[in-house]
Amino acid sequence: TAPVAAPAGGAQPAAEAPAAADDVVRVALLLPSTINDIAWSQSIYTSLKELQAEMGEDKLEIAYSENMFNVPDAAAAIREYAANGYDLVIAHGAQYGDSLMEIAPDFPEVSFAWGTSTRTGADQGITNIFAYEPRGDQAGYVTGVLAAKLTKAKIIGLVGPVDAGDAKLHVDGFLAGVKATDPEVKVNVSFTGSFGDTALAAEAANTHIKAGADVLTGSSQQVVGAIGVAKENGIPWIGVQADQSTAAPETVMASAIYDWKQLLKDIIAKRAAGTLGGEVLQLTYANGGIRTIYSDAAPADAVEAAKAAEAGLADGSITIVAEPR
Amino acid sequence: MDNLLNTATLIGIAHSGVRLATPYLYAAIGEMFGQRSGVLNLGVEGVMLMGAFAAYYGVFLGADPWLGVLAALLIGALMGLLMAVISVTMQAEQGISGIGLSLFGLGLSSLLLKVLVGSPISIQGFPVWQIPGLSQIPIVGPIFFDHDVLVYIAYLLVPISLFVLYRTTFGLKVRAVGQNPEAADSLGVRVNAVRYATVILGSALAGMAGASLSVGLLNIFQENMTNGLGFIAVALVYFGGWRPIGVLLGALLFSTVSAFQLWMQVLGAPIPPDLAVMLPYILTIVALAVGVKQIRQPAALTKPYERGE
Amino acid sequence: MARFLRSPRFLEIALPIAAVLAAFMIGGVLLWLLGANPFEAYWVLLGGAFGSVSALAATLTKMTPLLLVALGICISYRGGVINIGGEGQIIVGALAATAFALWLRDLPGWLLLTLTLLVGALTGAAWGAIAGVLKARLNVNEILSTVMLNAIALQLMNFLLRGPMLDPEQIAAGTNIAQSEALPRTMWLLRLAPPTLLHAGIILALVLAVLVYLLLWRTTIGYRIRTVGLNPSAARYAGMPVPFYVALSLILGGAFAGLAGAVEVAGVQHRMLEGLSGGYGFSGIVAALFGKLHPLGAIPAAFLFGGLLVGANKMQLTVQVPSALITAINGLVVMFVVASEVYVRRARRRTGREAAAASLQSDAAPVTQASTF
Amino acid sequence: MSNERRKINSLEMIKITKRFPGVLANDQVTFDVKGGEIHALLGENGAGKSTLMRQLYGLYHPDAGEIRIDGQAVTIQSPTDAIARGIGMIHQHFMLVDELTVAENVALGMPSSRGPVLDLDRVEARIQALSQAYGLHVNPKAPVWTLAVGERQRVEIIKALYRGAALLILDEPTAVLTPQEADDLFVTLKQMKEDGHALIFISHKLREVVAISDRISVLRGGRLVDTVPNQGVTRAMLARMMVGRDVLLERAHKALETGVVRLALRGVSALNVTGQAALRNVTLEVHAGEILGVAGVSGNGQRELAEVIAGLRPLAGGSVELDGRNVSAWPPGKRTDAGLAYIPEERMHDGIVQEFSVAQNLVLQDYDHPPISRGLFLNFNAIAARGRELVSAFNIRTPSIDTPTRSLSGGNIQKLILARELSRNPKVLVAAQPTRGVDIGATEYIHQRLLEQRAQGAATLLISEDLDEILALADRIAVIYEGRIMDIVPRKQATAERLGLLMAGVAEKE
Ligand SMILES: Nc1ncnc2c1ncn2[C@@H]1O[C@H](COP(=O)(O)OP(=O)(O)OP(=O)(O)O)[C@@H](O)[C@H]1O
Ligand SMILES: Nc1ncnc2c1ncn2[C@@H]1O[C@H](COP(=O)(O)OP(=O)(O)OP(=O)(O)O)[C@@H](O)[C@H]1O
Ligand SMILES: [Mg+2]
Ligand SMILES: [Mg+2]
Repeated sequence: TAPVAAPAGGAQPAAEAPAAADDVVRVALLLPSTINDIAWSQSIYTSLKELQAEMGEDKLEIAYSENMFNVPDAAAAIREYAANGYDLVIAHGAQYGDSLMEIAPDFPEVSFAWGTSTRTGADQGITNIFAYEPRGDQAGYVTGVLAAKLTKAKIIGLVGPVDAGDAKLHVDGFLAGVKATDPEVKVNVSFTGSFGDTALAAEAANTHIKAGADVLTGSSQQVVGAIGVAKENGIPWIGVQADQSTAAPETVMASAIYDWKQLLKDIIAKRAAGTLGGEVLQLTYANGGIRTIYSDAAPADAVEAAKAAEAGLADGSITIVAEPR
Repeated sequence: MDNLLNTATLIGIAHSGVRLATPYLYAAIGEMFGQRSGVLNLGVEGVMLMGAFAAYYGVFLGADPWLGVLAALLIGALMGLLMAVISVTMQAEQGISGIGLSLFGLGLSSLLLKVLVGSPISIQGFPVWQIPGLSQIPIVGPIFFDHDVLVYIAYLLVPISLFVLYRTTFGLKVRAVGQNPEAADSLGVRVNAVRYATVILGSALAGMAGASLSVGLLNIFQENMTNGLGFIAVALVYFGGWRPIGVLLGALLFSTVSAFQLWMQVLGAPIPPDLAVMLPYILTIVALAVGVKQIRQPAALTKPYERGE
Repeated sequence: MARFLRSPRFLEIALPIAAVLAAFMIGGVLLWLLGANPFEAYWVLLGGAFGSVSALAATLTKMTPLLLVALGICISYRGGVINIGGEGQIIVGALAATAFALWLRDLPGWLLLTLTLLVGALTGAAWGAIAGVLKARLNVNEILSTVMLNAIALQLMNFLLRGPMLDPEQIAAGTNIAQSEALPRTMWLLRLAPPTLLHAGIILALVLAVLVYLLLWRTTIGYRIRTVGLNPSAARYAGMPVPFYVALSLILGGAFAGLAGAVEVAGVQHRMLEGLSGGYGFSGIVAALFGKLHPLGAIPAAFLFGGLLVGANKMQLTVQVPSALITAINGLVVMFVVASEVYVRRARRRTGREAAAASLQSDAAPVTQASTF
Repeated sequence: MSNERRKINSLEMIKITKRFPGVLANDQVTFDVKGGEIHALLGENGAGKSTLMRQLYGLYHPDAGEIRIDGQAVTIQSPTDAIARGIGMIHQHFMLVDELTVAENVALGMPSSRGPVLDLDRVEARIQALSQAYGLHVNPKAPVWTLAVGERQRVEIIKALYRGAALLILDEPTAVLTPQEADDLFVTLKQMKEDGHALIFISHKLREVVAISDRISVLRGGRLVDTVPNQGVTRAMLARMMVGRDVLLERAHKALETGVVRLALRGVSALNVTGQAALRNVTLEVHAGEILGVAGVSGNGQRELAEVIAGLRPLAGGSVELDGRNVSAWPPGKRTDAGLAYIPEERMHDGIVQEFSVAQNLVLQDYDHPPISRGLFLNFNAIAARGRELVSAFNIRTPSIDTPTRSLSGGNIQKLILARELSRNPKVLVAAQPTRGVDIGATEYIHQRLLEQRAQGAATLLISEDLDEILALADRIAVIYEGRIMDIVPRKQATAERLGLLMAGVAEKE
């Protein structure tokens, strides 16, 4: 058979003509890592899948491009999706912002969204970009409270990737949460210098344990290594971003997960109502964008304290002040 | 910061160093055999990933970790066969075919993870096995005899490779083929067969290096989890002067400094973490530049062999 | 006809294509197993790389850093050193270029641009010089040092982008994404085909390819570099300072990689951010070797390889296959193409010998006119 | 492992034809050798000697023809096959792995008595036994890279004997040996012959051939010219058979007026690569119009001597003067510019870049001077012109000036180097082993050129381990031993015996 000039439709939604049926929402995702990174990229992909299950396959179409760590490649893909009739193109990384600002004006019918940011380009007259921002510090705060309650040795180990972006926000919140709960507790923080050094993350976890930590936490895809070590040493782990209990159910006490479903729903609703962009959305405990999933093994008092923190963050009675490190 | 120098910390650093060196040892000793026979395999990284996945997936499906290791060895050997066909038989430029192999292993292992497993799920790999008696020795015990079994095997590999290289007819052929393939050929040594053997053996060990991560140290598999480790292993072969002991020292130096910088961070040393992470890389270069005696590389390294007919 | 089919000239072009097809065939099986239609997928890849103006523009954009790095690799390899430090050299080049441009942001655009590119190249050169001097003076193997220097550059970037060079906007917004402030618009490289990202860097790269060719084959410096690369003891005998040229090979290799980093900053990203090096340090080696380590050969090689990368992204997007599959297929392409070269070499050796023998036997004209080497 | 030697009574090669693409290397060559015989094979460079022998050893396969051992037709697929049939070969270039010890080199590729595990003790014991039997003295534990050339030669022979060779092919075994070492080798060869071994001996040195062989075969252009018994043949006859014309074997050597001192070494000492003293307080003067020969057993500092003059090796003491100027601190290029030319001993390794074209190699010393380059840029027309000029002036046999130098024959590569160095009309010429491995036609040519150069007033330092060459060309002869100049003897007073004693380190007593 000769190669077909126009890709057939069906399972491949992306190539269809721009004029799609009205009641179908078509969403494209650009991800800096993979959909199974059990962290940043997986969290939004999972939410979108859940939303699709809720709305029905015929109402929500999904396409994604993963491992788009190279920005020009991502820019090309963003343009491509926009040109191919996607209603909403989500660039899931702050590095894509400049490209978005450049592309969005060329596709006034299409909505774009990006995170983590508060910039919608409204100041430049751009009206079709949503900016979103998960409050990683809130996730950090609640897990910090939980960790402070869990530790008996009063030492907690934190395995971070690099001290920047969402990871930094998480660390800041975590430290605040711990301090608010028990100022005596010490948090040892270490960074591996990359998002993918699984082996070094594992050794960092080992080091923390040797240095006395009896509760561990951390962020980014590399923490799977650290979780393995926690599991082997029977030390509780507290996850963020995605539900990390899939990696080791008996070890992961809780995961403060980013639940993008509501945010996605909101954007889709706004779009239906004629607002194509220009708004900043957040994932917070207040709007259900961040939730904590607790393991049954987690001690009740600790869970209670964490839940109290959740409530406090939700109603605004707790505000997080990041301290310089 | 002041407790950086107490005994417990030093033991901790040494213990971490010994353990972290494991994957480097497997991969670098394997690579050393290939290079000793004249084949530079830059594909170690990809082979490690495939080995790591194979072992992980075996255990994931419920197999014994040992079966996982076997799977890693087999997949590694298979990747080695591919490398050998391309670089020995087809005489392809070795640096570039290795980069190709790396990409292939990276892609395929990630793909398999995605298709067969989905998101990473931890498994029950080899537990830590404190060697009875030996682990009781003060200082030495906690440093050397408190690891999982794949760590011990990695260190056993050093005397074994010494023996194979210097005391067996195979080792003699390997050394000869890497230095002067023509001379070896003139004595009836099948140069390319020896190279096939070392590349396959080396890759099998690279596969095992992967297994030492996925079912030994980490108990999980993640896309690109080696993160450049394979390239460091190749560099360590150069550092070690193509000798087992040199490779051992290089791996220990590199991993101990890595462990040291982790401890510095954990104990809150006032150094930016990014700069701390640089330490092992810098020290490896410095050690080679000022401390280590330079040894010539195998004369036929990267040179395909073909009889002049 | 049969003779033509066995001629090196024909094989040189036909075999790499056959090798790519063979790699695609295996990739096709994987695609099929994943439930995609391989023919469709490859058709999309081809179209995505070369099928439209915007596709070509994307390919040319990708080709730019590949070609620049490849030019440096050509010089390094010709000088007998294996430079796998491209990644690190790109990073430091881009970092320095960014810092410089932000520092002197008020200079006139053209001047700032020129100086910025120069700074990028010089910093890359300095990074290459570390490996170069270590090799020339202390005999430290360059494979080891460049691998280590890549890791060091990466951490240097983490450090700078997280602290000293962090975008004030990021600090203000509290998001702390590790990227620098944007460069002044006045110094951005000219966009050649808006809205595509194609920028004037491609012209620079093409011009430099010709210059590198001239450098290597038409100047005494190039003659020295190649002599040192092929036979250091003959070079010493001919009075050439071998260590200097060994170091120079790495320095020039670093300069081109550093320039590639600066060009990416000035032409594409307009700021420094993580992931800027994009693996070009490695794929540039592949492009250089595809181009037979010849600066002019690197042009089509970088074009094709750039197209492969661009088309692969398009394929991921359209056919919705995991990116990992594309990585694997790229790996196969690289392996198969280098493996196929052996047949070209054999054919060349065969015809070379035939020609040599023929002219020896005729004995009529022992000396020919041709003078290019 | 069979320690017993097989017996070969006769080996015949019948109508062997071997074609390389475009080259008929052997054209229906018929050749035979018997047990207890030394059969010499002669021919110019490229005549096909090595090719013929490589087919016997299974490295190449004949396109046509037959090989018979004791009347039985055999095919020899590989060296393993050849070894199994009792054939051993000593190659033109040593086939030794420098990094391995003697015993390891000998054991390589042989089954071990302990299965996969090496048994070097046993190998060493057998080496000792062979050493004793054939006078092949060598330390089995020594790494090969520490050995002198003569010792390496012995290792090669031991390797073959260890494998039970009944027939031994020696491809130019004496090319790199000193007369003394060659004599030692001949003693061994004769002993092997007495033992019933069949020996094939390839050499360019007619004197040796006449001295030890029973029969002599001559190849020319791939064809067998003739096979003759050694009785009554003269060197001139052999030379004519090889070259197809008369060859001047002895050259008229007219005494010349010598001029000023052009090259002087004053109290020079230097270290070798291992850091040991290689030159000790060497003082020499070479005058314009003079050839000063340096004779000595290989490894007594000749290489270092040449290298300190060329500027490739630092001095540990003393000074080097060119034309009265102290150039001790000058880099090689500057010395070249000052009129020094150097023909290095390792021509393939140091003298040329194998991958470069003939034309490129011809400008290896001049590339940064006009007219070859102008400023930074090479002038291609000038390079081509220089190439064409020198190729024809020095009669370099090459298909074109663009041919990769690698594919030229050894003799032609030597001519290329000679052309490059002499074309600059050097004031001082250092020629190290200029005719090693070169056939007699080319040797004649090179000698003639060196004498021409002398006549034009060049000061030449001729380093050679070939006493015949030194006696034929030198005006004065310095003998070097363990880095010291034992004595400098005018040619008139020099005899092989006197030089031999000096070369052995025996100082003369008046
Ligand atoms: N592997 C090969 N491929 C192509 N041509 C070859 C090969 N080996 C030898 N030749 C050619 O065959 C011819 C005979 O070469 P051979 O080496 O047998 O000469 P030789 O008599 O041993 O010369 P020398 O005295 O220089 O050693 C030469 O023209 C040579 O170039
Ligand atoms: N196989 C070896 N193992 C260990 N050391 C060696 C080996 N070969 C050489 N060496 C060391 O290196 C030194 C230089 O050796 P060699 O003469 O081969 O150098 P080279 O660079 O080839 O010099 P040249 O150009 O003069 O031949 C030796 O004297 C010895 O000290
Ligand atoms: Mg020969
Ligand atoms: Mg040497």
